Amino acid sequence: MSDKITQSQYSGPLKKTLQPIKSQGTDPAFFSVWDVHAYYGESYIVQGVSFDIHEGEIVALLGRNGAGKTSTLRALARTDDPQLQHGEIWLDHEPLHDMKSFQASRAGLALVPEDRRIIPGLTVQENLELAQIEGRKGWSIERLYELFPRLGERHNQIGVTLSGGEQQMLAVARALAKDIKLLLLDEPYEGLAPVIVHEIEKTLEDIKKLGITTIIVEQNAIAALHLADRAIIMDAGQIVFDGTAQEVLDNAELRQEYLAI
Amino acid sequence: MEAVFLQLLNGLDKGGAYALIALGLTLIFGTLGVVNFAHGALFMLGSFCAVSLQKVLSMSMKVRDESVTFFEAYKEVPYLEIWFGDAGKALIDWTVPLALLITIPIMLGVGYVMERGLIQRFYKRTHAEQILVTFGLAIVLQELVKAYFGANPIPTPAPEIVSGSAHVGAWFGLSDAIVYPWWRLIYFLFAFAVVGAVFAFLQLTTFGMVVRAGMADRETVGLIGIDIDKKFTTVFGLAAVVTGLAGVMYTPVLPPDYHIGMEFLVLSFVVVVVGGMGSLPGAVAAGFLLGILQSFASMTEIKSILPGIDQIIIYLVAVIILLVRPRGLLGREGVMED
Amino acid sequence: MNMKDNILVLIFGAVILTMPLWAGIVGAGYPDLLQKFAIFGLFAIGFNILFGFTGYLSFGHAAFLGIGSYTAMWSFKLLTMNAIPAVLFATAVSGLFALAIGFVALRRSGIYFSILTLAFAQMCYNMAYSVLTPITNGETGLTLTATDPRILDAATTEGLPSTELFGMGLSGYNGFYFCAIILIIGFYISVRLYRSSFGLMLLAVKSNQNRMKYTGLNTKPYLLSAFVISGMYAGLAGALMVVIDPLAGAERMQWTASGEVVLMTILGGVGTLLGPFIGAIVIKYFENIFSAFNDAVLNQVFGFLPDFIQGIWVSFASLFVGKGWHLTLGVLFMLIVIFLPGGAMEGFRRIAAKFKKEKEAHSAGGAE
Amino acid sequence: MSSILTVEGVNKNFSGLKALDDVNLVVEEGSVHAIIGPNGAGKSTFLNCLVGRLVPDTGTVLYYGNKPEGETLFGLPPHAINQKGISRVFQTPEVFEDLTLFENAMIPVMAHLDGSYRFNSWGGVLSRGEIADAAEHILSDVGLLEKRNMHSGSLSRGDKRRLELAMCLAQDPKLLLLDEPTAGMARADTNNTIDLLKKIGEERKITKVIIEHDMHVVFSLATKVSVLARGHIIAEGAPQEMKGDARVQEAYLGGAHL
Amino acid sequence: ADFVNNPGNNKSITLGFNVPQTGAYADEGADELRAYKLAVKHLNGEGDGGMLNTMKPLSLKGNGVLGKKVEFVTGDTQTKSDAARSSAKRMIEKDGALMITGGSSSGVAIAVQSLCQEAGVIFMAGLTHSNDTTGKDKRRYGFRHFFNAYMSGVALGPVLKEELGIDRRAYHLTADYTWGWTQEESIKNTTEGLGWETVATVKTPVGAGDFSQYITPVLNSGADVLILNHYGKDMINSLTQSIQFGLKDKQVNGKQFEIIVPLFSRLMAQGAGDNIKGILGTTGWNWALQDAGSQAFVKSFGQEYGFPPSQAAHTCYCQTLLYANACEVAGTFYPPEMIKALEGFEFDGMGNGPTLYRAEDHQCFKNVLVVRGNQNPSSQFDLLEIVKEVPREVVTYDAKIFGGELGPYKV
Ligand SMILES: Nc1ncnc2c1ncn2[C@@H]1O[C@H](COP(=O)(O)OP(=O)(O)OP(=O)(O)O)[C@@H](O)[C@H]1O
Ligand SMILES: Nc1ncnc2c1ncn2[C@@H]1O[C@H](COP(=O)(O)OP(=O)(O)OP(=O)(O)O)[C@@H](O)[C@H]1O
Ligand SMILES: CC(C)C[C@H](N)C(=O)O
Ligand SMILES: [Mg+2]
Ligand SMILES: [Mg+2]
Repeated sequence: MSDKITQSQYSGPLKKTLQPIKSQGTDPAFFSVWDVHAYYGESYIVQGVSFDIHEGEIVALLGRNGAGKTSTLRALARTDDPQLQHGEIWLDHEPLHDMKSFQASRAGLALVPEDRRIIPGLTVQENLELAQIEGRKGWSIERLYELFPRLGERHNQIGVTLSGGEQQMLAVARALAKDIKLLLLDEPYEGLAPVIVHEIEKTLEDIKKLGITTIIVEQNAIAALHLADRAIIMDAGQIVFDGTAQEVLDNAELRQEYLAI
Repeated sequence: MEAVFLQLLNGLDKGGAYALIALGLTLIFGTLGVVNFAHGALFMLGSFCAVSLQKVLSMSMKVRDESVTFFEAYKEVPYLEIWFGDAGKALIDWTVPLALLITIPIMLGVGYVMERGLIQRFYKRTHAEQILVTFGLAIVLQELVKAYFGANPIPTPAPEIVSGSAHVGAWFGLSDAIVYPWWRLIYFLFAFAVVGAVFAFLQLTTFGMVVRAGMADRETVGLIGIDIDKKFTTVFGLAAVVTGLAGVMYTPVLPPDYHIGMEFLVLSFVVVVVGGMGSLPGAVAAGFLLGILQSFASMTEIKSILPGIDQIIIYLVAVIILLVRPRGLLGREGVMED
Repeated sequence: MNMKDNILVLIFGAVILTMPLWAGIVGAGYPDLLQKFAIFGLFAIGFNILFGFTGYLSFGHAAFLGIGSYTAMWSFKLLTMNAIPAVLFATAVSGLFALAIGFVALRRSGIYFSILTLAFAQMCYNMAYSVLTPITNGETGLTLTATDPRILDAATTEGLPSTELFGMGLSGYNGFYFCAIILIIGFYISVRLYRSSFGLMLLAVKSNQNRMKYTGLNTKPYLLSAFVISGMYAGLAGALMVVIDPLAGAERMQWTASGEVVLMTILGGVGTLLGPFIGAIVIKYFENIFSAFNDAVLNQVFGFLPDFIQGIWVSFASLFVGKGWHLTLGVLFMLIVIFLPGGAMEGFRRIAAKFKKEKEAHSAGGAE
Repeated sequence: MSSILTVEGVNKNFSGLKALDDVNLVVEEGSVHAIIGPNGAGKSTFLNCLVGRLVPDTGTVLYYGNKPEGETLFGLPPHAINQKGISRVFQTPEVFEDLTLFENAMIPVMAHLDGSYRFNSWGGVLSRGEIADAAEHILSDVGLLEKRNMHSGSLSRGDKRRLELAMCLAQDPKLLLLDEPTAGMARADTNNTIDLLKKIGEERKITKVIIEHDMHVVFSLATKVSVLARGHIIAEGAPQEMKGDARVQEAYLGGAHL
Repeated sequence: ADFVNNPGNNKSITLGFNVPQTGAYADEGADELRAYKLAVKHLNGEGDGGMLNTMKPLSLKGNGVLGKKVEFVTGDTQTKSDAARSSAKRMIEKDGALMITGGSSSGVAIAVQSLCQEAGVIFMAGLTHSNDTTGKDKRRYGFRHFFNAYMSGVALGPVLKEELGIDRRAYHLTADYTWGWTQEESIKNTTEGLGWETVATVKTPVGAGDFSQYITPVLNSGADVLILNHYGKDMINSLTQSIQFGLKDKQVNGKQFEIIVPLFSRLMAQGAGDNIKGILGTTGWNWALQDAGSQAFVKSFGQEYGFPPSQAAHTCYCQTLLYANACEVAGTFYPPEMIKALEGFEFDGMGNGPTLYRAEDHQCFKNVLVVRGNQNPSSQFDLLEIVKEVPREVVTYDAKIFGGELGPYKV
């Protein structure tokens, strides 16, 4: 595998324009990202990211602080910031680059954001109900409470007063409450006790079994690599490595250079 | 005793007006978080829906006014009167209630255009910028209305049948001296009905929760698949309608002029904040509370003990409430506390 | 305070003091308007110390303007027609009021603070209008009379008294220079303040109060100091208003007056040193110049057009001038805030940046 | 070694939920005291009680900062607590996002030198050289010196956290409270932070209470570990002991590989 | 002699028309402005000449003033003293206005009048009805053609006695400023002189909008007459609301409840609609007056604008002509001379019969009209029915009763 996918490897439509445009090209992969450039106002952060993901794959997106991982995920989820200035994003034949975040969500993309973003003022239960108001429903709330019994216990508590770990569970549960095709996890283990990390790992294994395609950003690279099939490493807004998880685990030099482990 | 009863009645209707105006404002300000200085202008536009309808209904033929001899003058005879006689007259008489019907679509349109065209770009901007742009808009609307309708108040009376006053005292077995204008009673009931309808809409549907969530964290609500922009537009439209209706109904109480909205503006902000940001029941409760207190403060007996109290009571109460209850009467935690 | 700031203040001073020479070009070269520029500029600069630096949006600063005016007026009536004591008393008294009001209002932040200040100001206004009539003379406003006691110099003046500075009358251009010098001092102080560690603390308050508290800093006295200072600027401005025109009316305390200074500040650029002053000038200029246009003037302006087109243009344009000047102001507010968030100063910055870019492009092109 | 904080019988309820249940604890001066435990165990709550941000329902906390007999911090405003020598790093970084890194660093230095309020409105910020020096020094300590003119709002989160730590250190506190200081940090930065904290520990003898889920950090730094679960202290001792403790294994570490 | 804005050898002079263009009196202001423009036209010898054909003695020649063409500038008082003064200053300082006229509120008029005195510029007051304007706040440089509250009281007294009797209990609602205060005082003196009792006098803030909280107490007060010392928008609102509260239909003390609005105008009557019917009050002038001056004015105004002038228009028109005439008489624009020419000036043919500009207080004395809201208007403008034209001798009073000092001729 080369460090960067080349144009010929890219299965999506080949069209390089300044604005994301609807493509008429060949059939893209299940999730296909082509030459994405994104800005926070003037600052150019995501500098041409491209990759393909097959259905059911779990990909770890790794890199140092400030490498642009979060920004990339946010650009894929079509949040207002950073602004996507160029590139195409295809999920299961649907052009996400033409969408707003709510449309991307309805198209089956779910982002669990890095600071969890539990909605203030709403209870645990309401936070989950909210996710099922529009778009297709995923898991039922009862089923989510089975998966995360702690949330069930606290279903009437105001979401933001949960402890950090509980909030993380709520954020994951909220994503699963919708019918999703692609799950983007931004540092899901952050701030969680080892027991819980273990639990969430198990949940992610379950999710994997369900065949939900996942991209996971994680500082705990080892844990992420154990879970993932593939790894993509970013540095300074660009992809510097794209290969199997095992390759990273085996390549000490690579780890040292980009991950310092 | 009678005086107290009367002032109470008076406070109720004033409170109804405050509550209705504050209800619209709290949807925009307390829910969407936009400091909308054009809110008064929405009220004013509502009033002028009635004025315009009156203008349209009483469109007239110019007839040479023979009684004026110094110069050529014309008097106006409404076409409706010429064509339909008394039925036409009755139609003109019922201008204000009829205006309610046209106000709903008009204000919905106004709200839609305003939100889509302007406000939407300002959700993320600072309060100060929201103030500047909505204040600018308010001035523009006012001046346009003034250029067309003039600066003087335009009388838009209630239908003849409800123009008198009701013998409220007699109903309650109190003095016969207690009378109260029918229209004000109707206003109070109307306010109640509108408030109830809005509550039902927001409480019995998930709409309210979505909007609250969107207010608290727009981005995340978008990320879970909700088209929050559309919701906000709806809320804005709803607020515009509520405020416009308040304006229409107020025209018989106070002949509207282009400036009428500004006079309510500051007061409605005070009411909303005293009620608690983002709390609809709070806005309504505060509206009634301040209305009644103001009414009582104007009693001669009270003024003789505390001169000038009628002038400052609302602000005084606002200060005290905000100091004792940091979030106003019924405000929720975390709404606009930055 | 570095070299650049000193130069800024010097240029500012020079521009202000030479205003009577060049403002005439745009029709603003008469004392009344120039005085207004200076007074409202001072008001806005002071307001910015609170709003721009700390982010606390007061909607009641006009109260201090009014208090300053009334105090100065009473100084004229009771003591002397000399402007110095009037100005000093007004600043001090409005500072005291600001201390009291600020102490209470600063217990809340955000919109709650705004409403509290608004409520206090409205109370002041309503009382000045009604129960305090003996002190304020209600709607008519407080004026000088020949029978005022003026214990220090009643004997020396005859006829109707007028304000003076050690014998120099303060109407017309003299009044302007008096205000201008105070404005320049006020501007200088605000620059020093901005660059001081106190100023940095105010910016920190605006940025993150929580972090500040956990850094061992008590935010309240910082805020209160800023509030009092800006209240004193307002009081000073109020005093200058009666120095150049000895009448103190209650209207200048109304919420619309408080709103006006907010608008000035935003229009010019919140938190910038010069912006608020520029905002004040723009608004006062529009108010005075545009409201004076009338159909006759418009007909002159459009006189070169064929008659019927002229008629259309005149009636369209008359929407925006004369009695319609408010419309122009409203449109201006909207345009600025939509296209130039950050106000006039942001506009200047963008223009400057563009020039710079062009210049760079040129020099780069030259190198090739 | 004398104790800097003594906690006795602290209880805290949140509308029926027992967040802290009769907690007793002593923090030795100069130690690095780690508090670990599952999520929702009450660690952050406990930290809040230590510094008076939350007032416990019952129990006392004594702080021996300046006075040998100790004093309670309950009811004091945050700035007063800080002025007594207690600094705190938040779970989500709190910095002055609108200001430059350099300004961010100067503010705590001034708070340290000038106390909680000083009306220093005439001299320019830079007129006192010692402030700028101290600020620069501390920025270089955490390796952020080259970013000194950036606005801290555009830092990545890891950098924000380092900046916040720098700001706390700039105050030369007696007691430093860290709520998950390395959460979300890349491994390299975590290691840097560990080194930094170690270095500071050696140089300045600052007592630290640290909440952390990253066992690597805990075992690298802590001199003592208390394990909190469901509001109870279930175990306490040297780090190595805790690693092996069955209760800790079950309640906290689970099957996680360390 | 040199003086402020001396036109010297200029071909034209500039007058400053300072009227409310925004705010509650904006419509009044608009009518004033129409009258001013008409006056300028007539002074310059354009149009049909209006009252120049009827005024006597007349020194004007229809070629401008002293041979100079009359031009004008306008300003907006916003009905605020501050704004009015600054607008007047602008006209004096920037536009070189030789005379300022206008104002629609006594507060504003008094404020501008004192400014003009200081500046040494003539102020010809427009609508202002407070006793103070030519009473305690009178100025050498200020003149008022309009009548005042005192005269309203005197004129109204006999009519009230005749129509309502001598056993009445009156309740006052009063606009809380100089005009309201003096009108309340004047009317109170009159009615108490008739033997009426004053139940209460309540001050209401200007621009209150909803007056219901002040009206409800009237219902139970035992009063059988409500006197509304309000004007403009306030009067429209308070009157409308009083009627909504059933006051007009009430019987108290065995008598029909009555509402009185001491100062009326046709513009206001238009705003109040049917509510005005049967209500008594006074007015300075009405377009239905049959004298030659009034007719000439109504004719040219009506031709120009399509509707008759209001009392506001009338007084402003007259003031402009009177100023110009006085300059012509004095042969100079020099204010002290012009003032002397106007002081004690007797004229006729400008409506309201023979009129005197009294030297002691610069107040005009002329007939005052007692009017009633017309029950059966014959035309859309025929809103006020003239009950009585009270002769000027009756309303003339001693200049000393209100105190005040005119001040010097030269400033
Ligand atoms: N709102 C913003 N405005 C400007 N720059 C930003 C903004 N948010 C992030 N950045 C910058 O973008 C770059 C990438 O940030 P991002 O958060 O995507 O990194 P990351 O890889 O997720 O890092 P971490 O591991 O620390 O979360 C950083 O240099 C950061 O300073
Ligand atoms: N204000 C509050 N109201 C209600 N419950 C609360 C409140 N604050 C905390 N809690 C509850 O108290 C318990 C302890 O919370 P705390 O934040 O102390 O946990 P923690 O040990 O810091 O967890 P983490 O490691 O996940 O941060 C949690 O169950 C939490 O939901
Ligand atoms: C317009 C005037 C005739 C009445 C007005 N309210 C005044 O102050 O005098
Ligand atoms: Mg990240
Ligand atoms: Mg915690």
